[in-house]
Amino acid sequence: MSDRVLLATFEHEEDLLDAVREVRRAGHKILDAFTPYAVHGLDRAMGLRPSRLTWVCFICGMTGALGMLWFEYWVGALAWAVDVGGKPWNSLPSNVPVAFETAVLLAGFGSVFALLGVCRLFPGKQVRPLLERVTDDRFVLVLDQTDAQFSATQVEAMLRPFNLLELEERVVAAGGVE
Amino acid sequence: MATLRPTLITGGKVPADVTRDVCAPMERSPTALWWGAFLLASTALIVGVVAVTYQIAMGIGTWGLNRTVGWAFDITNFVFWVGIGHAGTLISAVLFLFRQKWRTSVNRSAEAMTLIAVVCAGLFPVIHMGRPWLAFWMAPYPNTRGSLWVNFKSPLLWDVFGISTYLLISAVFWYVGLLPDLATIRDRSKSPWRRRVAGILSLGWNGSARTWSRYETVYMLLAGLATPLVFSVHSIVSMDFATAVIPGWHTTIFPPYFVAGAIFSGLAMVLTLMIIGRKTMQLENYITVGHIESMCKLMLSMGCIVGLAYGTEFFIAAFSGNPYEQFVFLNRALGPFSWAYWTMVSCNVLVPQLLWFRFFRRNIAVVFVISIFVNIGMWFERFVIIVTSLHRDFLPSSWADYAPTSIEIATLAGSFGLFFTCFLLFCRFFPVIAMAEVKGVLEKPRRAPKQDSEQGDAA
Amino acid sequence: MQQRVITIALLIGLCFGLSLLASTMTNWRMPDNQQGYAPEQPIAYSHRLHAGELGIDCKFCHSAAELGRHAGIPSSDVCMKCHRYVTASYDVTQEKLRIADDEKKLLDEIEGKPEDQISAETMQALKDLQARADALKVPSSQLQKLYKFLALDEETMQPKEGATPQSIPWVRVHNLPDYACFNHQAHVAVGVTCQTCHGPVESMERVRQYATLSMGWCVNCHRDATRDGVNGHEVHAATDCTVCHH
Amino acid sequence: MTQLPDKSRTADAALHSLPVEQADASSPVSRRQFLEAAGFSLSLAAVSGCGRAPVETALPFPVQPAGVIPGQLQYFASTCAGCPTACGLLVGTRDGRPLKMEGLPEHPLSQGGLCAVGQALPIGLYDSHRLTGPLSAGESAEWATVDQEIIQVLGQIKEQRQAVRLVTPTITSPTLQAHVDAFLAQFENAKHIVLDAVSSSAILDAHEQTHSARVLPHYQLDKAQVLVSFGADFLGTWISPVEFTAAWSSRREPTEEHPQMSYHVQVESRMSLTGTNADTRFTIAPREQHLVLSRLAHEVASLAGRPLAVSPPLGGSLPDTEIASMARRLWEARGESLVLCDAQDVATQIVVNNLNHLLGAYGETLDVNRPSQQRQGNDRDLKQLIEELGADQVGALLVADVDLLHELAAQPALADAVRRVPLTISFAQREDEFASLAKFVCPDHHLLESWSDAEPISGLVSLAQPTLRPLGKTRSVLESLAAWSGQPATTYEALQQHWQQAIHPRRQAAAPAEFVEFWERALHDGFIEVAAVATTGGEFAAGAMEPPAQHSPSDDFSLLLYSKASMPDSRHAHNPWLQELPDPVSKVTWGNYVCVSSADAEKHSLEDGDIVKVSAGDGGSEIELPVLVQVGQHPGVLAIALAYGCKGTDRFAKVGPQWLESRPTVLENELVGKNAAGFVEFRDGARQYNRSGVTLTKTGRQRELATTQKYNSLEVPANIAPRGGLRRDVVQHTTLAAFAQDAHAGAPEQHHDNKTQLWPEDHPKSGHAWGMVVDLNKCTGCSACVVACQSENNIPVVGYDEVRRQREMHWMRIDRYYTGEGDAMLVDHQPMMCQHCDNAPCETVCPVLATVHSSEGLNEQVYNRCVGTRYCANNCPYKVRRFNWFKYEHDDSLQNLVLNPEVTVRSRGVMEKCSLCVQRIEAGKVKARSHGQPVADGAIQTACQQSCPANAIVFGDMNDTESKVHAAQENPRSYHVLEELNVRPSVSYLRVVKNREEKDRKGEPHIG
Repeated sequence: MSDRVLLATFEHEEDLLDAVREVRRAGHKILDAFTPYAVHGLDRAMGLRPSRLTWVCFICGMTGALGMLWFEYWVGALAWAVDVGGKPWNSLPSNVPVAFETAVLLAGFGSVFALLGVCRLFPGKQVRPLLERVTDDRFVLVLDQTDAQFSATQVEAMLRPFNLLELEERVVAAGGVE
Repeated sequence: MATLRPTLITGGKVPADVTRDVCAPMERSPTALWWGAFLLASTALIVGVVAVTYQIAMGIGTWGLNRTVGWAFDITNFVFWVGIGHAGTLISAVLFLFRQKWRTSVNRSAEAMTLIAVVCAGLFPVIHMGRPWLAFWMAPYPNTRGSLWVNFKSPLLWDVFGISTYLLISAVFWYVGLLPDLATIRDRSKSPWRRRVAGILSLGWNGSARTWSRYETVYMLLAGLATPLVFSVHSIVSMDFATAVIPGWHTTIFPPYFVAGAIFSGLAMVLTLMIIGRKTMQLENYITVGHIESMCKLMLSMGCIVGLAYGTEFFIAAFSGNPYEQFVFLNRALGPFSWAYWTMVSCNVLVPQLLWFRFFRRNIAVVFVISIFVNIGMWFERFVIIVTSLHRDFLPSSWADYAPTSIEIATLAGSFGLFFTCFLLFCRFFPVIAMAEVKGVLEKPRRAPKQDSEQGDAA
Repeated sequence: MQQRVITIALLIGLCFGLSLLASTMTNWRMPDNQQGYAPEQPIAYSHRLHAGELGIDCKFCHSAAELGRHAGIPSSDVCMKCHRYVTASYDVTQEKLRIADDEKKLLDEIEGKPEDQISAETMQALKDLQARADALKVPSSQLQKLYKFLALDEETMQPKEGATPQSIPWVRVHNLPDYACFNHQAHVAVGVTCQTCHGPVESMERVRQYATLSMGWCVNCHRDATRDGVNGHEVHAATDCTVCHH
Repeated sequence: MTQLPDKSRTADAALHSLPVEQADASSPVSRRQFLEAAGFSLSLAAVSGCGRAPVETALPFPVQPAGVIPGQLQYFASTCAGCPTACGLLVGTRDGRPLKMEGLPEHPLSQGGLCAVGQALPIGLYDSHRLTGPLSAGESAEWATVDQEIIQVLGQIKEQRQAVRLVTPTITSPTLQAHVDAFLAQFENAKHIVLDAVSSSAILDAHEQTHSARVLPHYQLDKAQVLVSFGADFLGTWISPVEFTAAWSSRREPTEEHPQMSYHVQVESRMSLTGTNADTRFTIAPREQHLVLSRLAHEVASLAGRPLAVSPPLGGSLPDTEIASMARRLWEARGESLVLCDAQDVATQIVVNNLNHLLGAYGETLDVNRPSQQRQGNDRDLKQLIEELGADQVGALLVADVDLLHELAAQPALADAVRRVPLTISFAQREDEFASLAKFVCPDHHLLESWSDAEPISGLVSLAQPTLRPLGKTRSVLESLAAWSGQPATTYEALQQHWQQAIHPRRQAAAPAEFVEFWERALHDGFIEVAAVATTGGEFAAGAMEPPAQHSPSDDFSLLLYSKASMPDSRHAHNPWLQELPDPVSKVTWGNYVCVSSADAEKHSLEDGDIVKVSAGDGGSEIELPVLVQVGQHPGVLAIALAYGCKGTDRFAKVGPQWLESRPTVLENELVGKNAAGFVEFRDGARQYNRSGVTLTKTGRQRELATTQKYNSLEVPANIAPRGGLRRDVVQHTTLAAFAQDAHAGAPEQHHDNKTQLWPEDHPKSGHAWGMVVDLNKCTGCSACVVACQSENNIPVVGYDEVRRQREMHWMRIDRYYTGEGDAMLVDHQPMMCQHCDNAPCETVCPVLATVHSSEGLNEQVYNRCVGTRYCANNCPYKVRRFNWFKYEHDDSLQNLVLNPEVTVRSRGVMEKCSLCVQRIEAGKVKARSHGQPVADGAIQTACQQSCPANAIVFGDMNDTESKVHAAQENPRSYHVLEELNVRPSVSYLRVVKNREEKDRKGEPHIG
C-alpha cells in the first residue's frame, strides 16, 4: 500500500522546533523532519529516544583492549617466550600502549559502522530528496495523513503561525519518505 | 529561551550564502594562483619521489648517517609531520568537547591537514628502513616461523599501531564530518559526474532528524575517542626516545613535552594554511580575525609550555648529577650543533612571545610570519633532540659528526611537496569549511513575531 | 535479462576458479616452500633399491653425517665400492640367476644321458636360455653413466688414458637458504633418525623433499625434543636464534 | 622446469573458459564482465601454484681425498712468510681451501700469536690481480720457452764472466738459501744481496765490530725486567713484533700475590705503538739518540765503577735526572735489563752494545750464540750494487720478493740503469715497478701454495706446507733457480733433500733418529728444534765509542720514515684488509700521511687533512701528503710511513660503494698513499730512515683522512665539560705502587647500585654463560684481532669514503685514547666489541625480534630477520653495531673464496655486530656433544682471542667456576665499561697498571 504524507517547509530552525512541538501537542503523528544541519533540541521535541550507539562503542573498545592485552601476553610469555633485554616475559607496562590503540581503533570503527548500519547509509544508496534545498537551507516536517482525525486544512491552520513557507501533499511508497 | 550566540561568522550570512560561498571554489575553475601553487608543490613532490627511489635503489648509505648517528632527517621529519598532524584532531575533537564553537570554520581543513600530515609522517618510518620491502614484518601476522611474532616491548612497534590507528580514526572522523556537506554538494551540483560521485560518497545522506540525532552521538563519541588518541600518539612517539638509554633521550618529561610541541607546530601550520586559504578562497567572513586570534592564544600557551620543557630538561640534567646527562645538554647549547639549538629556542620560545600583544595577534601579516618561524623552530627541535643526543654519547671514541646529503634534503622537500599537493587538491575538490556546522552557528536573523494567543497557549 | 547472463557467467567463472583452487589445495604451499620437490637426477639412482630392498645403511654412503655439518653427497668412488663388481642392473642380475637355475635344472635332467637320448626340445630350451642370457644388457645404462663420469673403462674398470674423472652434477633436493645452518652431526649424535627430516627415503625411487623445512617445522621439532626427549634419553634442543642463524 | 605443472594449470583455466564466452558473445558488456570473471579464475589458478627456487647442483668429489670431511675445518701447521719473522702458523682449510690463519700455540717464538699481516694472508691468496704465469718481455709465455731463453742468456753471461746479482729480502729459509748459493756458484762473479725494506744492518755491523760476528742477537724480552728502548718499535714492527709482544706481555701481569711487572721506558721521536704502551715515555729529536745513549752509557759505566774515558757533552732534551734514574733502574736490574735501539748508525749501535755489555745483558736477555736471522739486510752490498748498476757492470739482475725500484726510489737513475741490464728477472707475484721493466717475470707462488721452510732463530727450523694447488701457473723461486742451475727439482724434493743433509744431522737427542719420523714430526708440529749453527766469535770486544757529533740547532724539520704495524712492507700493498686496517696509533686507513707534532701544527697552523709538501734539503726528493697532527711527537719532527704508493694500488679506486656523493678511494692517476722511500739516504754504510734539513710547505689543498676515530681523549672538551664530568673512566688506570697496596686501586667510587633489578629476573642461564675478559694491561693495540675477526666473520671492505663517513664495518675496533700532556701522557688501547649485555638496550627496541638474548647469555643478531631500523645501534651505549649502508660488493668470484661458509654474508640494509664467534661456539658444543662430553674450558676460542699475540683476551663459560674467564672476572682489576648503566655486560676489562709514579690526574673527579 502507499502512504499520503504532508510536507511542511520552514525557513528557520526555531519555526520547525515550535511547529514540531505544536503538532505533537495536537497529537498528530510526525513521520520525520529533515534539516540542513543538526538542530539542537529537535530530537527531544520529536520525542526520539537517545541512541544506544554508545554501548556499541563501549563494547567494541573493551573487546579491543582486552583482546590485545591477552594477545600480547600470549605472544610474549606463551607462544614463544624470547628474552628481550632481560625484560620479564609478560611486561604489562609495555603492553598498554598497543592495547589502548587497538581499543580506540575498534571503538571508533565499531560505532561508525553501527551508525551507517542503523541509518541504512551505504554507497550507491538512491535518495529521492523531498526538496532540493533540504540539504541547503530548508527545514521540512513530514506528517502522516493516514491517521483518523487528520485534516489538511486544520494542520495548515496549525502551522501557519510558524512562518510556514509551503505545504505539500505527496504520495510515497510504503517504507518511509526517503 | 533563545540563547545568545557570539558573532562567529561576519557579513550577516544566511545558510544559503554559506552553501554558495563554500561551494564556490569547487564550482569555479581554479585560479592562476592555485595552479602556480600546485605546480610548485608537485615539482617538490617529484623531486622527493626521485630522491626516495634513488635511496631505496642504492641503500640508506645515500643519507649522511653513520655508525653513531643512525637517525637524523628521517625521524626528524617523521616526528615533525606527526606533530603537524595533531592540531587537526585537537581543533575538531578537543575543542568540540569544550564546546568551542569557533572551531567550526577551521576544523574541516585542519582535519584534512591532519590526514595529509600523518600520511607524510607515515612514509618516513618505512623509507628509513634498511629493507623497506620487509616493512610488513612489523605486523603481527601468523607465519611459518614457528610462530615468531613481533616485539611488543619495542616503542617502534607502538608507533606502528599508534600512527596507523591515528590515521584511520582521523580519516573516519573527517569523513563522517564530511557526510552532510557531500549531500549538499550532491543536491546542488549541476554537473552529472560530480552529482554521481558526491551521491556515492554521501552514502545517501538525507538530513533526516533521526539520522542527525544518531550522527551527533557518534560524532561526540569519535571526539571522545580522538582526544585521548591524539595525546597517546605523540606520547608514544616521544617514548621512542624516552625509553632509550641515550642521554638527552632518556627523559621522563618527553610525553607532555612532545604533545605540547606537536599541538604547537600543528597550530602554526593550520594558521599558515588558513591565512593563505581565507585570502585565496575569499573566506574572510568565515575565518575571521577572531578565529586567528583565538588560535594565536592557543599557540602562545603551547609555546610557553614548550619553553618550560626546554628549561626543565636543563634543570633536571643539572639536578640529576649525572655527568653524561649534563654533558649532553651543555653540548647542545655550546657544542657543534649549538646553531641548531639556538635556532630552535629563538623560533619556538622568543618569537611567539609577541603574541602576548593583541595588536600582533590581530595583525594577519605578523601572525603569518610567526607561524612560519614556529614551523621552522619545531622542525629544528626534533633535529636537535635526535642528532645532538646521538652524535656524542657515552664513549668518546665513537663520537661522530653529521651532515645531510642532497638526497636527504630532497626527501624533506618532497615531503612538503606531498603535503601541499594533497592539500591543494583537497581545497579544490572538497568543502574547506564544514557547512552543516557553520550553518548551525550562524547568527539568527529576526523572526516574524508570533500571535500572542499561541504564546498564551504555550504558557 | 542481460544482468542475469552476466551473473551466471561470473558464477561459472567463480566456481571454476574455486574448483581449480580446491584441486590444487593438496600441494598448497607458502612461497619458498619446496616440499615435494623431486628433481630429475643425472643418474637415476634409486634409494628404494639400495636403502630399501638391499637395506644399505644411510650412513654407509652419507658417512659425513656423523662427522660434520653436511651429510655430504657421497663421492663417486663410494659407488665403485660395489659397482666395480656389480655392473648390471638389479632386474638383470635377478634374471640371470633365474636363467642359471633353469639351465641347471635342464642340465641335471640330461645328466649322464647319451647325446642321442636328449630330446630336441631340451636342446632347444638350452639354446633359448643361452639366447636370453646373451640378450641381457650388461652393464646397466645408469651404471654406464657412472663409469663415464669416472672415466673408467667398462671392461677393465681401469681409468681411461688421458681422461680425468668428473663430478656428478647431482641436483640438490634439500636446500636450505644460506642464512640457515643445519648441522647433521648434532642431530645424528643424539640419535635423530634420517627419516625424521628426509622421510621414508628407502621407499623413494627418486628422492623427494619430504618436509617443509620451514623454520616453524624446525622449531616445533626442537620444542618437542626438549619436552619429550629423543628416543628415550633427554636432550636440550635449544630454540636460540643463533643455533641455526649465524 | 619445476614451474611447468603450475603453468599448465593456468593454461587449462584459459582453455575451459572459451566456449562459455562464445555462448555469451552477443553483448559486449557481458563479454567484458565475463573476461573479468575469467581473469578472476585465472588469478586463482596463479595463486594456487607457487614458484620454486632456482635449481642448484651439488658436485661431490669424484674420488674423495682421505680425511676430508665436507664442511669441516682442518688445520695444518705451517710457517708464516708474511715477513722474515717466520711465526708459527695454523692454516685452517675447509673443503680444500685455506680460510683462516691462526697462530701456532706451541711455537716457541710466536706462542700462538699471529699479527694482522698473517691474518690477512687469505685475501692476498684469492687475488685476481696476481700473475697467473710467466711473462717474457711483458707478454705471457710458457715456462718451457722462458726457461730455455733464460738458460741460454745465462750461458752467455757465464762465458762473458759478467756479474750476476740476486736481490732478495732476508731469506730465513735454509733450503732456499742453499739453492740460491748453489745457483750463484755457477758464476764467477755472482752475489746475493739482501735488501730489507726496513733494514737493521747497523745492528749487525755493530756486532761485527764488538763481537766479531755479523749477527743480529736474539732479544729475549721475556727475561727483561727493565727495558729501555730508543725508538725501537718492537711491539709494532721492529724485527719480530709478535714474539716480542708475547714476551713483553708475559711480564705485564701483576697479581695480588705478586704485584710485580716489568719497567718499560721508551725514548723516541714519534708516537710509536711501543711508545703508547711504555710505562714512561720521553721524546727526543732523532739526532739526539747517540748523545742520550752515550750519556746513559756514561751513567751506567760510572755505576758499574768503570767510568768511561771521555764524558759525553751535555744538552739535549732529556734532563740528566731522568737519564740518571734510567741508568739506576737499568743497573739495579742488571742481568735482567736490556737496551734496544733502532738506529741505523753503527756508532750509536756500538754504544748500545757497550751498554748491554755493562748491564750483563749478553747471555741473559741477549743471545748472540743462537742469533736471530730475521734481519740480514746488508746495506753496504746494496750501495755497491747501485754503483755497479750505474756503471753497467751487471750482466744479470734477479729480484725476488721485493720491489727493487720501489724501495730504492731515492736513486732516480736506477730505472734506466736496470733497463740497460742484459738480463733482468723478477719473481714478483704482481707486476710491481721492477717487474714492469724486467725482461722476464717468473711469478712466485703465494706462500700458501708452496712448500718452504724457515730458520728464524738459529736452531729453530720450521716447515711451511702448501694448503691448496697453485691457482695460477706460478712456480716457486727455488724451482726456478733449480731449473736454471741445470738440476730441476720440485720444492718438496729439494726440501727433503736439504733437510736430510743439513737439518736432520743437527737433530737433538730427543728428536727421532729416523729421518722420515723426524720429517713427519716437523711437518705435524710445524717446527722442530735442532742444534744452533756455531757462530764464529761472539766474545765481546769493547769497540771504541766515538763521542756523538754536536748538532747545530736549526728550524728545519727532521724527517722520520717508519713502517706501520698495519702495513709493514710494500709486499702487502695489494691487501685490502690491511689497507683498511686502522693504524694502531693514528687510526687512519687507506694511505700514509705526514705526522706533525702538535706544537709545529700550531706554529704553521696546520690541521688534519691539509696537504703539505715535504722536501729534502738537497732539493732532490719531495712528496705531497695530507697532515696528521700527532700528539706525543717531538717538536721539529715529521714522520711518514713507508710501504705506500705501490704500483698497481690504483686498483682500489673503485673499492667500496659508488654513488652520487661518494669520493674515490684512490684519486685520478694516483695510488694508495705515496712512496716515501725516496727520502731514504745512504749514510755511513747503512740506509738511514731519518734525515734532517727537511722543509715543509702548505699547498692549501685538502684531503680528509679516513680515520675510524674522530675524538681522541677520555676527557670531554673542557669548555663544555660539566663539573666533575671532565673525564670518562671507560679505561681505568692505577699505578703499580697503588696496586701493591690495594688491588682494587683505580676503581672510581660507585655512585650506583647495580645489584637490584627493576623487574624480577626470570631469565636463568642454566647452561652456559659465555663471557670474555680483556686484559687492558697486556693489550698493546696491535690490531691483529681486528683482521682475525674480519677474516672469520666475512666483514666487507668498504673503502676510503665509507671509513671517512664513520661507517667502517669492523666488528672489533680498538679505541685509542690520549690523556694528559707531554711525558705524563697516558695512551690507552681498548678493544671494543659487542658487550653482550644481559639487559641489552638494543634488544628491547627492535620491533621485529631481530636481536634477542640467547639462553646462554649471547646477544644474538639475526641478519635474515633484520629490517634495518637502526634503532638498536642508536640505543647501544658502546656503539658497536655496524649497519650495511650499501650492498658491499662480493662480485669478484675468486675473492669470494675467502668467505667463511659458517657465517652468513650480510645483505644490504641489515645490522650486524660481534657475535662472540657464535659459529665457533655452536661447532664446539656439537663436537663436545657428539663425544658425549661437556664443553672443556678453552676448547672454544674466539677468532680474536686465538690470535692475540699478547694473550690479552680470555673467553669461556662464566658458569664454569673452574674456567679461566671466571677466574679473570674474579680478578680485582676486572671492571665493566659503563657499569653504572646496569646493562650487565658479559665482557669485562682488566684495569691498566702502569709501572710509574702518577704525574697526571690531579685529583680530577671522575664519572662513575
